[in-house]
Amino acid sequence: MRKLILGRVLSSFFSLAALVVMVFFLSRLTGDPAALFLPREATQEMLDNFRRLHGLNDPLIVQFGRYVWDLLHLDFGQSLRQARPAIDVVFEGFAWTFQLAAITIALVSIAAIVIGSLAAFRPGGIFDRFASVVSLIGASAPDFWVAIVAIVVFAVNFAWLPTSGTGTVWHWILPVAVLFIRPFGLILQIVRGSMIQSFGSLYVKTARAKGVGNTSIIFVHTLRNAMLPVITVIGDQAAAMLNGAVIIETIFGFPGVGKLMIDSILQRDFNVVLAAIMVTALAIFVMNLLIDIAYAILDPRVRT
Amino acid sequence: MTMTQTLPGTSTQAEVQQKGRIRGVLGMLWRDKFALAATIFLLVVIFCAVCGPMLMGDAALSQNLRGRNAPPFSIANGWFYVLGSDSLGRPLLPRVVVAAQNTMLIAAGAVLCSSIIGALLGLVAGYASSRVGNVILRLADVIMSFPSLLLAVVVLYILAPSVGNLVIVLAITRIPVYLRTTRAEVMEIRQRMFVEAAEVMGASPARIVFRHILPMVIPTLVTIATLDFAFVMLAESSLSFLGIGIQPPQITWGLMVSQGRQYLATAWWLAFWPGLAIILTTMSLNLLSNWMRIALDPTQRWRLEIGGKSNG
Amino acid sequence: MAEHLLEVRNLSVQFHTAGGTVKAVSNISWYLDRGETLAILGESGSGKSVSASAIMNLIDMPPGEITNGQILFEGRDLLTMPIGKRRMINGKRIAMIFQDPLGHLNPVYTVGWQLVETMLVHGAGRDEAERRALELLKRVGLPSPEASMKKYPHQFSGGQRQRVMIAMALAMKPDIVIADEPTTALDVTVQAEVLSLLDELQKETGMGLLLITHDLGVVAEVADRVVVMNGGEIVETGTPSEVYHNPQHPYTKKLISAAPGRGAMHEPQGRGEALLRVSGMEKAYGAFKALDGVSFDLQPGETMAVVGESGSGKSTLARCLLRLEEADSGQALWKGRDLLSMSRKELFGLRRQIQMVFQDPTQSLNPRMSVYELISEAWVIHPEILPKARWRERVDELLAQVGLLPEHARRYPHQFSGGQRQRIAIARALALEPQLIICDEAVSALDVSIQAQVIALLDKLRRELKIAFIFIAHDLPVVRDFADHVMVMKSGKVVERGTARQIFESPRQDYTRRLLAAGLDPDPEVQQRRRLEREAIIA
Amino acid sequence: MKRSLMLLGAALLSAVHLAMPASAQNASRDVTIVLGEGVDLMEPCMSTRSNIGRVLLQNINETLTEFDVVGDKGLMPRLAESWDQQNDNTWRFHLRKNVKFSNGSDFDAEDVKHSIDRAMSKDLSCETPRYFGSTKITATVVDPSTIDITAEPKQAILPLLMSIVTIVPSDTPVEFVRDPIGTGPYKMTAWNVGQNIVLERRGDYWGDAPQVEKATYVFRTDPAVAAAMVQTGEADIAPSISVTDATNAETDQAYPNSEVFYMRIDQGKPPLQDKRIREALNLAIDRQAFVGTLVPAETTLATAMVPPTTLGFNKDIKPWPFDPEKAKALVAEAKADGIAVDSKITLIGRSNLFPNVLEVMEAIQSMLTDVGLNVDLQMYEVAEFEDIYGKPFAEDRTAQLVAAQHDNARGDPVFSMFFKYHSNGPQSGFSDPKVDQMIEEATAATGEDRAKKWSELFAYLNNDVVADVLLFNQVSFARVNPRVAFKPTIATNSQLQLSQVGFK
Repeated sequence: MRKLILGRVLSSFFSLAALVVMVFFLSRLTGDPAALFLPREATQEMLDNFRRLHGLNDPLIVQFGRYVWDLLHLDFGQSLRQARPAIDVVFEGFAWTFQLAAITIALVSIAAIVIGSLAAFRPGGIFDRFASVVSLIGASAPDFWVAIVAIVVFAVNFAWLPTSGTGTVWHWILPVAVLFIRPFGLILQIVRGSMIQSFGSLYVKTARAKGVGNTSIIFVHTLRNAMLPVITVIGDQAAAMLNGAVIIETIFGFPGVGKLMIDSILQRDFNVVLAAIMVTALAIFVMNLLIDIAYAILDPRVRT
Repeated sequence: MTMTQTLPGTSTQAEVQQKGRIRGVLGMLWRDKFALAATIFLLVVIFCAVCGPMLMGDAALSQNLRGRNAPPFSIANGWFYVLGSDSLGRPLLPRVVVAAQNTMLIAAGAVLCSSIIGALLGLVAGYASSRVGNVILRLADVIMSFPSLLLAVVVLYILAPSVGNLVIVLAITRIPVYLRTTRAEVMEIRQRMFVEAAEVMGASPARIVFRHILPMVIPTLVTIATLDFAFVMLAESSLSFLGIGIQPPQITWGLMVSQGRQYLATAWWLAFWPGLAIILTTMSLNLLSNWMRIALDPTQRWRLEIGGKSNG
Repeated sequence: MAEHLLEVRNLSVQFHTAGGTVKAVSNISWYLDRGETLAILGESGSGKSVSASAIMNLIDMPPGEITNGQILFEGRDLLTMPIGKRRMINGKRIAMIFQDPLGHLNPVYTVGWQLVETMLVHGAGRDEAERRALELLKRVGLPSPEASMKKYPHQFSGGQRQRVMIAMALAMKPDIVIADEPTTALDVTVQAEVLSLLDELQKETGMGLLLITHDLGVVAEVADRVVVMNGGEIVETGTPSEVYHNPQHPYTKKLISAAPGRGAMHEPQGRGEALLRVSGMEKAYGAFKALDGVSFDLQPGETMAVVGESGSGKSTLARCLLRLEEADSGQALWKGRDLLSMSRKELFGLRRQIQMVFQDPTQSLNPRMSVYELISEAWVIHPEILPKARWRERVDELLAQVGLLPEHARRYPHQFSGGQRQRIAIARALALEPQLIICDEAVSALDVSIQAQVIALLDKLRRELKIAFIFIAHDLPVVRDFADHVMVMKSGKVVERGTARQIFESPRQDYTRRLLAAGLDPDPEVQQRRRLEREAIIA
Repeated sequence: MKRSLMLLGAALLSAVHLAMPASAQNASRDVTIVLGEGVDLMEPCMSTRSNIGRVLLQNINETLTEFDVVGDKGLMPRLAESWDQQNDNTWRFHLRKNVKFSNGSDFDAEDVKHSIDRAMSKDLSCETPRYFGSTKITATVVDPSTIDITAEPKQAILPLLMSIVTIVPSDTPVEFVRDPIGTGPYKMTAWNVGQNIVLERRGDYWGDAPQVEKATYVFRTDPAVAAAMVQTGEADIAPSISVTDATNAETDQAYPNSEVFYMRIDQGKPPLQDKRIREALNLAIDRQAFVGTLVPAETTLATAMVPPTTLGFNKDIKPWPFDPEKAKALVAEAKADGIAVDSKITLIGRSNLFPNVLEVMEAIQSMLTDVGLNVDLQMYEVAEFEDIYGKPFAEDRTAQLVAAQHDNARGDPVFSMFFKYHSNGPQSGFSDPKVDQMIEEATAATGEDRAKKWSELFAYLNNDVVADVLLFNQVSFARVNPRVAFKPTIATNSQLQLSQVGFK
């Protein structure tokens, strides 16, 4: 296990380094932040001044060297737009995204696993068909549709929930519910497929012969065996969520890292982009590691 | 002891196959009504994609600011207006039909590119030495962490805005999914005995990979691809605003949905019909891929040959 | 009529499949009493397991359907009993031991957990269940039971897993234990141990034992009465001795005559130029030495059997010869050239000359390729063998050669029985016109009568085509009828090597003798004697 | 880094606490204002940016003078009580006394000097210098309540320019600040980035105490959500909702937002150097058809680059009529003269410029195509768009029509005309020495003469040069909770003075 972790840390370090280099140079091909930060009518003097202040006049390689040097001192640079350390900006956004992702993925996993397992118990049955259709619609419906309709129905018409924003637990319900839908459909499909396969396994026969009840067969005997592919997909979905949920963040006024990333890219706030990518990549890396560990916990055969 | 393995019923199956492949396939399709409906819908979509712009191209562009946002289910202005009209008074039915072409081109293009490249890399990563496999996997990690919007902006600046480049951007961002799935499956399948049997016969690595391993991986890839279709159709519109994708008066479903967004409260039909088209297409593809998964597998095919009872 | 502990009356079960309704068993009746061992003998597809599945409520309905009959347990009909009640009988009153313990044990839970669960399900307290689980593991003879409780199924050997299964079946001290092919996958020596364990346990608890098997030897070893099934029907019943010595039904006769190990032995001809000369081959996996200085010669057209228990290195030998794995050291001269050091390109030519037939034809045939594709793939890879125009014809020829029909070419592997599949695998090997075929346990997964047919086929090919065979097996009787020379292996070393007659009639090594003694003979009287001998060796 | 981690932890914890949703502060004197664009800086010298200005300008930080864009009061005193011109270059400002900053320090001339120096400093990237162009500004403290401000070269509208410079205390560092200190009626008490900004009323403000005690600003990019928030009572004022959501006459009010929507004609490429083609462009567009359909009914047709409330606005200029026949004739005429009228013209728009910009652009494209021009539409995101909009123009471009918005609520055309029309103007699509001269003269002029000169320029540009296709004076919609008394005006686009918000 220690070897696994060590190997992962090492290889992820290289991925991260490659990512930083790529993003650093590629993003600087995409235009001049000075023109975006300053008003259209800015004088040449103002533009020059801005570039001088932010070191944009130096050759790219010098800028890169400086960036790496600062990075080695854990300095991620200043945000152009917010005039404060980029890493602070990113951490604030990431904290929200992380919570949103964690809550959503936890709920999705539970719901998809329970419903997917029950659907798989009688493939082709009414419950199965219903679950499949609902999940497919969920997986292919445009999410802003769902978001706006949800606001109109639950916040405006019924006034059960706040429309948007942050502050109380009630504010979390709609964003989580909307974010829930897409991965739910996907994971449900995987759970179902994997469970159908596991139900055909011989150990299910043994359990029946032992007199074990259906509930226990589904959730104790079969589920754990069926979890391996499911965990992979949950991991992929969680990774996607850690990158931020732009539409949800935009509509619900949720200050997450997704919108931050988009805004920073559009405004060419390179330091924030880089810091955000590093933080999310790191989070994804940690999560992948956790998934490998979960593999080992779930399946003793992986351990040896 | 599996009972089905040696049941004498197998001989009749062979006869079914002798009746000719196409008839057999059609017969299997006929028995699974869901798959049949899905196929019909997809054929309609393909027809729209091929012939739509020819048949209704002009109608889809005829603006009429005074007849804007006309509600659906009224044929007072002709049956083109049965789904209502958009904010420029253009009839929605022809627009949905015409948009099928660009939508399908982009979605199919992106999904095909990403799945083919991803599957190839995954095959290499799974079958080649572990060092090569690791390098490819790390590459996938990098792509996965690279924000697609940044990629799009980079492409926009380095290359010119075009539909082809849009497809490239969409394809690149989806490669890791296929790559990782393929690799995982290959790692498992390469252990199987029939792969060794082929090796013993002297089959080249290429033959083993493409003839023996790939066919086993394809059903899983197809399932992912169908779900990706929906994703790509929606993602495409979010990149269009950068200027790299389809530009009006060209139209896609995704673009129609995102344009209709601000009218959700006042004229729901603007976003509804193209959204419905996306949902139905995705569902049809998914149903068809489930059916194909069974139909392509000789050991499962009997399920379809006895009727749609257990399409599990 | 006296009440039996368990009685199956006029049971009929059918399955709905692609080709219509198939009768799995029709109108079968048998009974089992306390303290008695009943064997149901039959080959795959005979329906021998169906009644057991019906008893345990393991038949999936649909596609299965019980159309007729009763299953009386202590006089009450299980088939009309509510599901909940039946579940309380399963595992508590009637328990089952399955054939393949690796598949039938849940891989992700510890052995202890699975044992305890059985008892918890039936209302035992956790502490008591754990204590009893430990006792059971001790009783079935698992080494260090405390540690075993915390281990997972994959950490045990096949024989140990079967012991775990037995412990699990015995957990609730059931009245009846059903054992479905409990020893098929095991080495001969282990098989003997497991069977005697079952025997002992039966004596201790007085349970009724229902043994489902295809092996006459197993019947001879343990059964009190035997029921012979074929095609879903009972063809004969009686004591093992009656049935063996005086079979009434033609099927029984055929089955008995097919039992291996009683034909004439081969007398190898004089030795000439060796086709393959192996010397000092070694292969280690970490600290474990799979091959430890193996050397032998093989003549053209010769059949050499390699026998040994699992872990003896016999399969590793085959894999190294085929370069599926690289040997650590040693030489293997193929017509004078060392095949262990051949380049990729040279190896390609070698592939034509040395072929392999694998143990499990289900897995070694690509399920998505038709028989035609499977066989003709050889010529796709080696186009110089045959022009494409002649493929069709040649496939038909090969199919005929292995006893299949030309129309089989269109079908897919899963549409064949196990024996037929192995024939396809052989036809595929023949397509390359090899000079040596390595058979790795090529017949051990097959039914007795099929085994005999396949061996006869191989023998015919050897005679007609002068192909040499390396025949790897764990089952000695099979080897006896077929091999010119026999090589006995243990822990990667060659224990003994000689002609078939030398090995079978005058074995020089203890280990060889022990292997021979562990084999089960279909004749109950012979087997009775052999058991006494075996016990003497052990003592 | 360590601090960042603590921040992360704190943010994680903050979400855990439970409470009922804060419903509208009905009886209270608190308001919630929902803005469409987040605030990334709270820097007084950046308050000319509308997202910052709406929160900060005149609420936290005040200026010496204030221009009344809505009424006709012209330039009004704010922190300066009066001003007079000393000579051509120098103006003297007499400052208000007994004014305190929210940090308790007194306001005096040193603060003004520091504010000007800071805003113009090369160590900061303030927006302020852009309004002064190449003019050099020197502030000289006469006494604590008097300051002389000198412009080099002379600047006719120096007092007006002083309505742009926000006043900060003299100890404000010369770097971007995130906690603005000002003399205004409010002080910032909380800023949760991305979530909200809270302003609270000061007890020691020099002027009349406004009614609103506490204002909370929240940010919603989606205008439909902003509208819904006011509807449900979660917010009181949403200054920019979409026209499609403005369905409730009781709460929703239109107001001119000082943006002019126009298309710049690129005279550098054929066929747009030909005046007939430029006229045809103007005649081809049915401006009136847009009004009440794609753009709100309150929209007026633009006849100049600046809104009608600007100095020198020429009321005699009439919008171009819709006359496709004449447009076609002009195109044909040009064609007959050998002009390459078939050359491709790229119509360039900016995504998200306003909610339905794409549809508007599509409609325009279709109208231009109808008169026989070869027009392609291409939308860009903001960075790429700005690249194309500003000079230098790409040499290999096709002829371009760039659809853009321009906002000038400062009351004087000088903030627009040079940039859009002077040969050296960074967004000018043509070069005309007469226009250059007219701009220079008007810039230097004062009083009535100034207004007249601007008027003449507008007429010349529209009638003789046909410099661009002017389209609309845009309007926005605000949704206001009925309990609040607030009337949005043309100023609302750049500032939102809480003192103008009352309760019913």
